[in-house]
Amino acid sequence: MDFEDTPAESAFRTEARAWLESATRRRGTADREDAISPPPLSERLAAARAFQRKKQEAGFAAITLPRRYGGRGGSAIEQLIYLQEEAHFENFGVVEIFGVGIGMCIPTILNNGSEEQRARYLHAAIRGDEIWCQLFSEPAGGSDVAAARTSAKQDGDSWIIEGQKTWTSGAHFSDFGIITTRTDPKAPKHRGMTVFILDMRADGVEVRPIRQMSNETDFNEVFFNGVRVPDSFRLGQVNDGWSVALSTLMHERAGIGGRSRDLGWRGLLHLANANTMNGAPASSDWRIAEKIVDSWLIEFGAQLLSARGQTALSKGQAPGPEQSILKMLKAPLLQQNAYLAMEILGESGLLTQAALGDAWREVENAWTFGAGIRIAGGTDEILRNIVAERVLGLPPDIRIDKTVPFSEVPI
Amino acid sequence: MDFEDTPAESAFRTEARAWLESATRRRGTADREDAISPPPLSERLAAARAFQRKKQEAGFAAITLPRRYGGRGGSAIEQLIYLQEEAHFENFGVVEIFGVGIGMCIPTILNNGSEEQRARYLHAAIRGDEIWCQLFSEPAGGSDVAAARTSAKQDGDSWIIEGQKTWTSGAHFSDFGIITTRTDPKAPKHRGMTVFILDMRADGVEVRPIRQMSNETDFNEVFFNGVRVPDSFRLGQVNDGWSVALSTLMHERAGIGGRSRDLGWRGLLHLANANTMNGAPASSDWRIAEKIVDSWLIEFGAQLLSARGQTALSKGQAPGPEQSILKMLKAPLLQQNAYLAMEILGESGLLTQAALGDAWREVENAWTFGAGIRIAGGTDEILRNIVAERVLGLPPDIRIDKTVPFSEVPI
Amino acid sequence: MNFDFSDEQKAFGEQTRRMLDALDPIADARSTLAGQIPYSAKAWRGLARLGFQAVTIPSEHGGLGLSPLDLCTAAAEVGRSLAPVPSLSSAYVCSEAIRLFGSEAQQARWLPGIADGSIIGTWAAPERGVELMQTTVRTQFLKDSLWGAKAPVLDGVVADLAIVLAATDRAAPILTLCELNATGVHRRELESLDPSRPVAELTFEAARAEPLGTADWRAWETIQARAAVLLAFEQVGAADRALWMARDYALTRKSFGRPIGSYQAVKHKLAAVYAKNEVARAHAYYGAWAIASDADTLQLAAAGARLAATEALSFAAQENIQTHGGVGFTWESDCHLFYRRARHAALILGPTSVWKQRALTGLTEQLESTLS
Amino acid sequence: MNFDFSDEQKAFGEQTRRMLDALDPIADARSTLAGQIPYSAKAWRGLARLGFQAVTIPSEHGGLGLSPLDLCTAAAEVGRSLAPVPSLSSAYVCSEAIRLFGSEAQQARWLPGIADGSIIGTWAAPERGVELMQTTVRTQFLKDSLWGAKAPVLDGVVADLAIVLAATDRAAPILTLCELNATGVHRRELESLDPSRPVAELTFEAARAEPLGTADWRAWETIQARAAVLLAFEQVGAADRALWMARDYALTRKSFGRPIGSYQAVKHKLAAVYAKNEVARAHAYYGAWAIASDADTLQLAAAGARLAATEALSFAAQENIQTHGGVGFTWESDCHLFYRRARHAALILGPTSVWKQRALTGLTEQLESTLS
Repeated sequence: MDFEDTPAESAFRTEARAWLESATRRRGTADREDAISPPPLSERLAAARAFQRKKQEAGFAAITLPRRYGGRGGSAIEQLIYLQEEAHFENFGVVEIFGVGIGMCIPTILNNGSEEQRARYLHAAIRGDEIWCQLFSEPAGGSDVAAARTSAKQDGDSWIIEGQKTWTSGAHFSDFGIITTRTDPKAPKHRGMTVFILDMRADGVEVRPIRQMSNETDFNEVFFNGVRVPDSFRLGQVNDGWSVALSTLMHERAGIGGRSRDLGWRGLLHLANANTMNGAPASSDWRIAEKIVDSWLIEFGAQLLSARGQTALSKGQAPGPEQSILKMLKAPLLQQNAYLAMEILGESGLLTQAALGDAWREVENAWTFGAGIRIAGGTDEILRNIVAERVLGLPPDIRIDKTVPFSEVPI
Repeated sequence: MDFEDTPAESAFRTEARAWLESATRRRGTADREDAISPPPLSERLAAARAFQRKKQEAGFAAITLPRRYGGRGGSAIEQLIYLQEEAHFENFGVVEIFGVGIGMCIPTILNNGSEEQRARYLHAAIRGDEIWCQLFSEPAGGSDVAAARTSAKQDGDSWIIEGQKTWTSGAHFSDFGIITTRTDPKAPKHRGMTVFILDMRADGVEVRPIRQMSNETDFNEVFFNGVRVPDSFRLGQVNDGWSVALSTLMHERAGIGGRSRDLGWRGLLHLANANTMNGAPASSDWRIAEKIVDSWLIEFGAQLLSARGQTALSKGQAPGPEQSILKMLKAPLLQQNAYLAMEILGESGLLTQAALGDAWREVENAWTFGAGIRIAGGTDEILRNIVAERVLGLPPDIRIDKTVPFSEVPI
Repeated sequence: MNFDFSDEQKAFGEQTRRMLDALDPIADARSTLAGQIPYSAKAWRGLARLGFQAVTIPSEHGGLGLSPLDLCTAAAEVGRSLAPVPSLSSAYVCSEAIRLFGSEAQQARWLPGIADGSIIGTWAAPERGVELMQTTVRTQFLKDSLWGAKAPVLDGVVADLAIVLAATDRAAPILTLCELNATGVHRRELESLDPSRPVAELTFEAARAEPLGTADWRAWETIQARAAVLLAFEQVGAADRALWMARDYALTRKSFGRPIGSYQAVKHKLAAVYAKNEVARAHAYYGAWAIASDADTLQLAAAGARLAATEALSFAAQENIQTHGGVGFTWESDCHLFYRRARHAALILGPTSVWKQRALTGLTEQLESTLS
Repeated sequence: MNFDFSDEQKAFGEQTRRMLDALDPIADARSTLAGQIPYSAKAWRGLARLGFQAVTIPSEHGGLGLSPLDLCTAAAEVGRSLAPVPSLSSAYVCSEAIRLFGSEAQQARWLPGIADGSIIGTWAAPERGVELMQTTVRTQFLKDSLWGAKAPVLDGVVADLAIVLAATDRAAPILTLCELNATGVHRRELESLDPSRPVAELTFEAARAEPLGTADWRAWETIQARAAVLLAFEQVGAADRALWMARDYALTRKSFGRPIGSYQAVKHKLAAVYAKNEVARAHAYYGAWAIASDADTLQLAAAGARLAATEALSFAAQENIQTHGGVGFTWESDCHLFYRRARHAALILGPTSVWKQRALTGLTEQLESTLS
């Protein structure tokens, strides 16, 4: 048992780090992940595309994907090691901008697309020439991806798409999207869906930002009014879209969860050291300290669980079922940490970063993002169901919507 | 808003207290509810019967029941006031021995029985001449009272009962019981049950004690092997037993819950004052103190909720829906309190009353009884369902067992 | 036993609810978020017409001469409506402070204006960067003048006067009364997590002030405890609304072909919210009783009310978002207004830890009195 | 990255499981409840045959010369089986104390017998009625003799020797080694919440003893931390078993015509148990790594392992009863055996509060080292 790299892993890590040192610069402690006044979107996109192209040329842009499509043909553990190293460097937002495309859309095309589709899209996406988004969620659908109501009707050699998607990250700067549609409303819900590649510049596609409770706009609604899509853009068979969508979703949950700079026990203990409770440092008052210890138990426990997953990858195995609880553990923690940070500050805890300074942004983010992360990518409740069913083998919920025609399922 | 009696209530309280002073003696602080070496059952029963008869003669034995059956024809608030007063006095275990009969069985006969049945049983039960038990729970039934499998088959003018009941308090000293039986297995479960009065001395009735995790035996299993019951013992119509059973159950939940001498914040704070943590009184250490405050918030909150229910009774109204959460609040608290008490004692907390003295019995009881009370009379889970459905009006769980013949419901 | 409000008290709550419902105060709360208005003048006037601000003020000063007990049901409605009004600052704290501890002259000068809603009062106790304790007050009251800075001060931008906690040359701090439009008072708005309850920093540079009667730190604790009970009613009102919002949404929103409210995960979550709300309501009632009967246990009762109500609203608001799913995370949904109010209310009268200390002290006294 | 046990280590766990499964140790646990046996000699012998007691003992003293890391997978199986054996007292505490701190002579005298299971050791640190602290030890070690009383002492009735924490005429207490069959040692069984882990009071009246090397209070804390990790594996093993008991029951038991495991209330409860178990397992692994690599963070890692494992077993055991319903409350059900073990394990190496202090100290050090 050790936390060290194998010799091969160590060599790869050295290579990745050396490349990063040459291609970009280390993040300083002064750098903040979320700058208060970021440069305009066009500048950020240009910088990200430039860095992504360099990554691709160096073979780090899509480590597990085949070489012939622009990847490296490497292993999952190499992918993880590269990401660990990149986290220490300025990466020009490539994860936010290309993460969905390379992490979810491209594997979907690789697994379900024709050879022509692979040749057309994979390399361009991995190089950063084209940006992708995922168009699955719908307003009435929530956690139920198979409830897609956006319709696609065949019209000669193409399909006409009508409907609406929501919670789409990056729709406003994406070139293409992968979309789930209803092609047979008379079939049961899982058997009447089809997936298409969608040109986001096509006529009839309208992107509107969603304003979040934090007053930020990280997501979009996307409306489709008579959008024409050639049949050659179809991914997989007609009405077999559920299996295509499933292959995309398999890649999703890994991508959602706490970010490395989220408010954690260190931030809380630091804050507790700097403030008093009953006249002594709050970190020596068990009303505060015990909650920090309890928070550490889960945060560090989750980190150790990730290490177990990483160990499996390192051995070329699939991560165990314990990985499925990571988000379930981390999501509610963030919200509780935010409450505790505010409590440590006392009355002043109800002020915002405008009054308390940039460092408080971490707390405010935890407060709003913490509420959202309990919902995004599978709610707390859905995740518990998944653990109960897939890990413990308990029966699925009683479903009344699986066998009837989709058009008869109550909305 | 006040916590005082109305003049009429005050007069009743004075009357009750005066009678109690004359009929029995005040409990001393040295008296323990659960003596380590109680006298033999026969002596306890005799003492309880004697006191119950005196109560009946004084009009306090069944305050809300009609006078003509031995009750007082009084109000629910008078019943509550009497019980509050009696709690300060030696009552010879009448609640444990007669509580089920007078609280549940007798109202069921009053509401569903024939005039002959009422005349035969009510007065005798209220006077303490005959003791009753309730025979509803079955091994395979759990919280589902309508799942009774014990069968009753008509045979001329009588019925033959076969099957088993469980978790029956007092079956070993009861004269009669009220039993739910299956009389039509081909009907859906709620429509094939019949309720009978059962003579516990009849041939074929066998009572076996259930040993609990605490090694005590407060409950019984009761087996029925060809027990013959005259049709005149039937309560209500054939196959209409569900509505009869419901009227019994309505009286049950009020009776289960924390007892006044359960381990609460006072016991915990007392213990924390008497033991140290990190060299200072544990009550000044927030690792302990905060949990005591949190425990008080729920315990006292539940007490205040009861006061709201009492207020409704005092106004002649039905208690509000908030009363349904009392058990849900108090049951898990007891278990947590026990853990905390052990934690306060440190390593010695793993010893029993044999080593730590009689006072520790309260903690051990909370530890075992606390686990049981979360199950008895509606599990935590069932109670949350009840609150969600009856108070919040949320939909019932999907049921697959309500419409099919009972014989086809999976066991 | 009559652990309930009287029919008159309940009717006052009903009246308040009807008045507020008609005004759509949520729209005003959104206007405060957009920085368009500092508070809802129309809701405040509506409350004044019902006598809300006048309830506890003696009739000789233009009030109704009733008890804080008579204000509780209306406070719950203010909380339920999320109306952005200076109820806590003016009616629960400042008005009560002057009534209980102010001199005759101070009462005569200020209470009539507070009673009719034309004067808004507040309090200024905490200071930035230091825990609020008897020994840490840095603002000075010297020769009739205040020097120092206070923040956060609730409704400090719009208030006409403030009860200011200040150190003197004597040992313990006292309460002073300061007109905020006087020279030497500078106000600066500070951004609050809940802009419908805006806060400010007040800087005093030789600002004229006078002692509030002989009110000292102990008086301040009494004022705080009494206000905590009324705020607890607001919190319980808001928590109820959040619960029923979630419940209504759970009945209509479908997932996997069924209303989400038919899943036990949602049912049991909302049952837990309900249980917390009822516990909080019971404690708030008891706090109201303790105020009305001048009970020795006021601090304990107030701590119970504040702790239970803070927990209830905090949980109800967060699980209301959770029940709403993605929709609950949007700006357009009202969910975040409750989420904001929950944290604001949790902190504005001092953090939970302070009230746990008061509860522990009260419980220790109660245990000792039983044993002795 | 290789945060996992080796194939050999896993195989040792599997072997241990097969051996224990064949012996039906639950039946022996029930015999201890009935007071028929003090521990399961047959399980203890079975473990000895596999080398369990010998793992960490150097080969020159009849052991296998391996690390505590090599004992973890087997410890989890001992916990899972609920085998009533002196694993904690003899193998995790006494054996390790002598190996790490005992003199050559002491090691040679005792380790071979401990290694083959013929000698059972334990420790005697806490005393009745006083919190265990460096400054509160009342038992005296004077002129080669012990005076005083210790309780609870795990397996104190059957142990052959004990590591006894005792005060001396110097400032700080030391660890001594005392043969328990010697004159001047009196044993009295005390009833334990978990009779499968029996405890005793040991009274020393001029009982001969000798210092354990130069082991002091700090050594004691090290021994405790290392044992806490191995006990954590036992706790996680037991918690796993309780979870799968509940899960199996939930699949077969029906209510309202459906398996209770199809209700979200039960599904989500068991998912929560699973999550706690996995967090505990991860912390236990890390504790094992910290022991094996002599990490500076041993105390923090051990605290994490102990706190997470205590919480996991406590929750798994109580919710196993709850899932079983009425049946789980009976003597015949095995549920209460886990419920008993949960509390015993939570306390026997010191209560949660003590380990939270160690965790806080460790976190503070870690934060300071990051900042400096």
